[in-house]
Amino acid sequence: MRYAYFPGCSLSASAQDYDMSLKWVCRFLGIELQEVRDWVCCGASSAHATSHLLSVAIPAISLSHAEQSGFDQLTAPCLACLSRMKTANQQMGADQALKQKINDLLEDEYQGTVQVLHPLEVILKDVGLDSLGKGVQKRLSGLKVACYYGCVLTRPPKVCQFDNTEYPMSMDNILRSVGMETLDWAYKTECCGVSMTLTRADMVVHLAHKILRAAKEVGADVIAVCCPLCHANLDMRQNQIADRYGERFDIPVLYFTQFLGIVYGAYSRELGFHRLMVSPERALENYGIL
Amino acid sequence: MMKIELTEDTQKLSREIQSLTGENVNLCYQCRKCSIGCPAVYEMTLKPHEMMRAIQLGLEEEVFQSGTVWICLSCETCNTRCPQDINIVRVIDGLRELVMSGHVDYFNPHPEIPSMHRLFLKLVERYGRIYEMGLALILNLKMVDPFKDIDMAWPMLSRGKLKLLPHKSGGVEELRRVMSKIREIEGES
Amino acid sequence: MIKAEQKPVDEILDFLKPHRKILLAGCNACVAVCHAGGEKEVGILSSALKMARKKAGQKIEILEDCSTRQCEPEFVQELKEKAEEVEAVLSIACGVGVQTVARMFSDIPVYPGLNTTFMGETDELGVWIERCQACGNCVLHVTGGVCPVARCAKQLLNGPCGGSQDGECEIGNDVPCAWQQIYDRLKTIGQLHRMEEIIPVKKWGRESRDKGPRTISREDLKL
Amino acid sequence: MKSGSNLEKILEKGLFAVTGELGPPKGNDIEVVKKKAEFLKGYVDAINITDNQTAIVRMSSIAAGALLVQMGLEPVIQMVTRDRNRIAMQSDIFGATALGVKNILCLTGDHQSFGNQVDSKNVHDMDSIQLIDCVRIMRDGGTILGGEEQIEGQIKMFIGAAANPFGDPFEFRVIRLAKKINAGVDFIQTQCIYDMKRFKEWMRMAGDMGLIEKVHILAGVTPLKSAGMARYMNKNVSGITIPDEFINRMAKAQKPAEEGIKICVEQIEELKEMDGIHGVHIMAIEWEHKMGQITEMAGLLPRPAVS
Amino acid sequence: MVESFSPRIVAFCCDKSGYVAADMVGKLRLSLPESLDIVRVPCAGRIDALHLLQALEKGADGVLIFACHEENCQSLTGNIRAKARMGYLHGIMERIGLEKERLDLCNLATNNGAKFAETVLQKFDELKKLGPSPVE
Amino acid sequence: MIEPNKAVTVGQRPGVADQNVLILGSGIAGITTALELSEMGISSTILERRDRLGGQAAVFACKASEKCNKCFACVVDNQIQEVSRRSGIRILTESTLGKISGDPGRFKVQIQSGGNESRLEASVILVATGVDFFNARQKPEYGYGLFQNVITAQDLDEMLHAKGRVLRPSDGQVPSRIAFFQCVGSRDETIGHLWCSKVCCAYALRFMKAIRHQYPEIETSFFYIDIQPLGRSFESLLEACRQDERMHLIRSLPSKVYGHRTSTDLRIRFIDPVSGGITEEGFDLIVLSIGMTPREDADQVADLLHVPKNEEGFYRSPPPDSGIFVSGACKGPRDIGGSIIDAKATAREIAQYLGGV
Repeated sequence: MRYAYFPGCSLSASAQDYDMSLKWVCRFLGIELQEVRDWVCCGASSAHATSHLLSVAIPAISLSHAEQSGFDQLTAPCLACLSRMKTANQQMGADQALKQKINDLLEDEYQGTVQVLHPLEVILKDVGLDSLGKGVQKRLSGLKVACYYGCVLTRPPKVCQFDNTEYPMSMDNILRSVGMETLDWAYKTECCGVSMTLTRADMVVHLAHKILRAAKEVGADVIAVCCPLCHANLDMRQNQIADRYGERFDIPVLYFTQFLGIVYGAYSRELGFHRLMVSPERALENYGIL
Repeated sequence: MMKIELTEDTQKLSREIQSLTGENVNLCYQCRKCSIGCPAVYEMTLKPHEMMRAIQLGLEEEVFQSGTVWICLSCETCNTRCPQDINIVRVIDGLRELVMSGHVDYFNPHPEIPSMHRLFLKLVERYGRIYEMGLALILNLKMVDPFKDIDMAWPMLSRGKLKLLPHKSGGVEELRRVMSKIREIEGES
Repeated sequence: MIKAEQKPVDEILDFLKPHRKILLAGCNACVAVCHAGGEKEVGILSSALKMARKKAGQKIEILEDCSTRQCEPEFVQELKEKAEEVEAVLSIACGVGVQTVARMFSDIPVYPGLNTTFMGETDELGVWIERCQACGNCVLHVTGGVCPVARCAKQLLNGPCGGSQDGECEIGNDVPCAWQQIYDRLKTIGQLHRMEEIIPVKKWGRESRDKGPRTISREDLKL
Repeated sequence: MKSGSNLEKILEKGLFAVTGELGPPKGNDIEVVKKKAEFLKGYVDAINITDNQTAIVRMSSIAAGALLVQMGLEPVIQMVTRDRNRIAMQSDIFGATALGVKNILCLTGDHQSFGNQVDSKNVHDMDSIQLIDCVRIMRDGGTILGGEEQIEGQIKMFIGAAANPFGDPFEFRVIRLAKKINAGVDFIQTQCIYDMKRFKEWMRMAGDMGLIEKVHILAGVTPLKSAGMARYMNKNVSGITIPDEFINRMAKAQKPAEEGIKICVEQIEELKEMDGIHGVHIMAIEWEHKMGQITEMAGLLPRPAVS
Repeated sequence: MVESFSPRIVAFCCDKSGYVAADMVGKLRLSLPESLDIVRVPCAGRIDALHLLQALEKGADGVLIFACHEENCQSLTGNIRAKARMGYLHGIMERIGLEKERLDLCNLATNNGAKFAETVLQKFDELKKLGPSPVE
Repeated sequence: MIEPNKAVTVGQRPGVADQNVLILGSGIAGITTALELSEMGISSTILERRDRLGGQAAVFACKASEKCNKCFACVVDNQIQEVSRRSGIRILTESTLGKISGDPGRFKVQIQSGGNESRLEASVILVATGVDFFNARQKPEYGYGLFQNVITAQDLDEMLHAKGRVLRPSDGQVPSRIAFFQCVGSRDETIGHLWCSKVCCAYALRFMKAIRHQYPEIETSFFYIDIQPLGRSFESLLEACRQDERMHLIRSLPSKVYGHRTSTDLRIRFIDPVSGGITEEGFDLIVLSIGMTPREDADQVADLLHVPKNEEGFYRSPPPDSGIFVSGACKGPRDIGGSIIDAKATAREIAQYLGGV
């Protein structure tokens, strides 16, 4: 299957490890990704705080580019991008006047035919849980993973239309189907506060701390994420958390695509492991990966 | 006890919000699920359900001076759980729009947040994409706290996580035109 | 009517100790009305006594009967046959009945199963209150039909003492002040002036308790 | 002169009388009586000796009264109808007058359930009104109750009784006063007054019935010691109501005892001005040593000497 | 022998609650002791103090009254009367040295089958510990 | 002619005795109507798709504490017993309605019982099909179906009915802290249930009283938006609950249950009624007071019998000359007591219709 690929600002900069591992996994699974022509930033989270019209118009630009290139499906691995694009689609679909207004602004009219999906959705839809286990090369059994989904993968359900809103299982199911052990825990969808990362780092540290602690409490060795922003907060702020709360976690935070990459036999370098702040070395030392 | 009279005047704000966002805050019956689920509520002077009530009562000053609208993380938790299906985040966005467009002018205890949004959009307009390093640096300079999160910068650079130079999108021209048209439309209204 | 209540069973057991066969005699008059000495109470007491004695390993045989009125020798006579079979009689009539039985069956012990308490009325089912002390010289016409002798804690005859407060007697416990009741009643019937009269000292000795048993003798009724 | 007592003389002369109160010991310790009497000496015209008050067994009021006579003081013996029948009471009146007692206060007495002999049987052969009548017959008729035979000697007694304007039913309280007057009472001591409004109302009713000309009324006062005591009395002592105003004053006062005396003195000042009030009976319960201060502050000193 | 002692229990059951609940015990497949005798009465208020006492006198190790919950008596206050009668008898039992536990009351409703069984079994165990009635 | 000395039941008119009323549903409304009709000498046939009578309330447990709390669960039992022994009431369990023909007053009805098909005639058809309970899985924040110790009030009722005990499903232990969440699936725009289900407040409070009585050591909390009074004894029930210091009535709906499958420490946050701040507490049993909804197959019955519905999807009464009547909670949420009252009124209406009054 062929997908328009919207990497967003993060994957093209700070989250190249996600970009690398995602592309590797998609290639492995036979999912074709083609970067959206001349895509622009989704505007999150400043556009919607400034002007509603702007918040729909900006993602519509990239969506129209995808449509023009003949795509009817687009995947956005960053939850902020995903959410803004799904929202734009949903709002234009529900409000013809708004759609008209937007189209008046765009160079190429957007018909609204591009379905926006997260890579998790893509994998479930295109590959399916039953087939995922086939290409497994390495077993990561015994490693306890807490899957952290972030706030807007499933919320609001009207817009996202994916997975259980409050207790999603898609990532757990995917990782389980490749032989991994994922944990039952309560903070799967608690917000990490990323929109405050530049202005109120204290809040982000506070929220990330709660999430990490919840993961530790259920005995997680590692955390799996599906968003570069969540990753940034959970992975990079562990030192700040230690400074502020005196609690050091050292829990490696990996993209779910990095786990898939490992089990499918990719080298850690190909998956961008060297870019992780908290080294997964100790957690993965028994698996002969690094 | 405070005495509240509902008049045309007190309903101004809720009507304004409704026309701006399509959301009717008068539907709120104070079940409090929004506030209890909110991850940022601990930082809010006015909790979300209190804000809904304040809007219903037209307490404009309380609503804006609380700064709650800027503390909101837009995580959609309240929206998802509101039994009255009020899009609270959208209401908050509407309130933010009123501030950003200069429609209302109250003391804001968190001025750095709207500043960040303005700066963010400025960078988006210039490059079409976000240039994280630049955004963080400029913002820190603006807030007179140049070394905030500096502890994170070196490890990020060393792992290739921060790009030192901006990277322009091919779509930036279209984006600029869209943004300037929107400014025109919204400036008119 | 006369009100009574059962003596504690252990007390009864104590004085029945020497006996192995007794007659338990109830009375179908006043004490049956106040559920202390009627047929049903005979059954219950009998059952309880038998169990207690069985438990103590000293069985007792109990004949049961219940007179129409134990204060009338004529009715007590009906118990005679059973009384002759037993070592003692346990009477659960009022004190009068016990004495009548004792007088009629002069050669066997007769024991009381009840404490005779007062003459009173039924306030509600299961609640009885004292109303008359048989002082022998009724003043109810002066006191609006409320007796200060039976109902005032100090048996005052000339109005309430200083302790009457909000209708309650100074002794508390929700006891109503009889004189407040008298006052209210006299006010209602327009005879408050009755309270201004000084009731002179009462002839207690001549009229009531201190002269041995009072006797009423009606020549017109005697045979 | 009915009795020739000091109290009678003062009242007959139209002077403002002051009486005090003395509770006899719970035993036979004469020193207690003497000590308490010393506190009162010079500040009062006569001293009430209580008769087994609140049904607690104490030295007989007649015996204690006799001790006071020996000290040159004037007792008013209290006699309650609770504990004795008419034989005993008349006999005791013979004895009391023989020992020099000239004043008697005829009372019903608190119920025995308040005291330390709760299982005793109360007598109430007579009630207080009947006792007043009885003493009057002994004094004025010269016979005992219902008797023809003359008493050997003369019973000189100034007869007193109590009145409680604060008991219920309120409307009957004045009628009861009238009954006591009709029975032959010479002076009346009232229950402690705190509720001045109700007391004035009672006095007005008594005035309307023409009673205040027929009897000497001594107003009863008791200094409060603390807000706690005030609240306790208000709640638990039947026939006493203390207005919130006094309780609040006591509660706020830096020195509650001083405030209590101040309130008491204010009341005496007010009572002195009232028509029909011929004196005060100050019941300083277990506070006899304050009598000097109270009477001094109320301008009741020095006590007049009458002959 | 105490070990083989199987207490005899007489249960007076109100037709409006206890009796139906006893019936439900079977449906729930719970078991009851064999030595249980059920006396069906139209209302707990119809059980005379004399009947209760005589059940004990005639050999019951324990007597249970199953009555409707308070305020749910079809005859208004039959259950309260039963409770008061039990209280009266407890007074007598205390005086004659008979354990109060041998006479007990349980309020229940038609659908309290589990509670019926539990109450009987609890009483059964309690009586077992208490031993045979001393008046047998 | 009515013979002298022959017992005549109220409302009986010549010919009425030959009439048959077909009652759809053997819940409290259906069986009460059947009993009332039988009192008036009118026979009826009860059609029940399950294998037992009594509908939803048949598995409810008694909620008495130190005294009866007027839950009426035992009344249902009594009515079931009564309806089974009363003559003139035919009961068809495990049966469903087939085709209907004929006219009002003379309906011809096909009945499927097991594999068999039969026909009967009915003068009147009474719809007393009751309600469904809201599917609590639709409020995923509360974790019903995910967390074993999150159950519905109906689950609790069945547990209490069958076992006589309140136990945590995860480990069968007696819980120490129970929370009741009100308005789960009622007054909820997001699922289109705008109505108040009315019964849940009294239902939950009775539960709490019963539990607190049976297990004095258990702490219970009741989370609500506002309290809906229902029934005559409600005020005294509420007052008694307020007096109980281990029964906390908290005006705040929890937002989410934090826990995992077998958690016995389900964390919830709520607004502390005293401080106004947000506090977090753990519970080991959470009971969801789920609302009442129109039955899943409500449309089928409505189409078959031309029964109108209100905007919420509950039935409205058809015109009186249609020969179709509606009773009980299928007309909108009501409790056992309310259904009984409604059923009695409906029985009168049916008798009037049949008597031609």
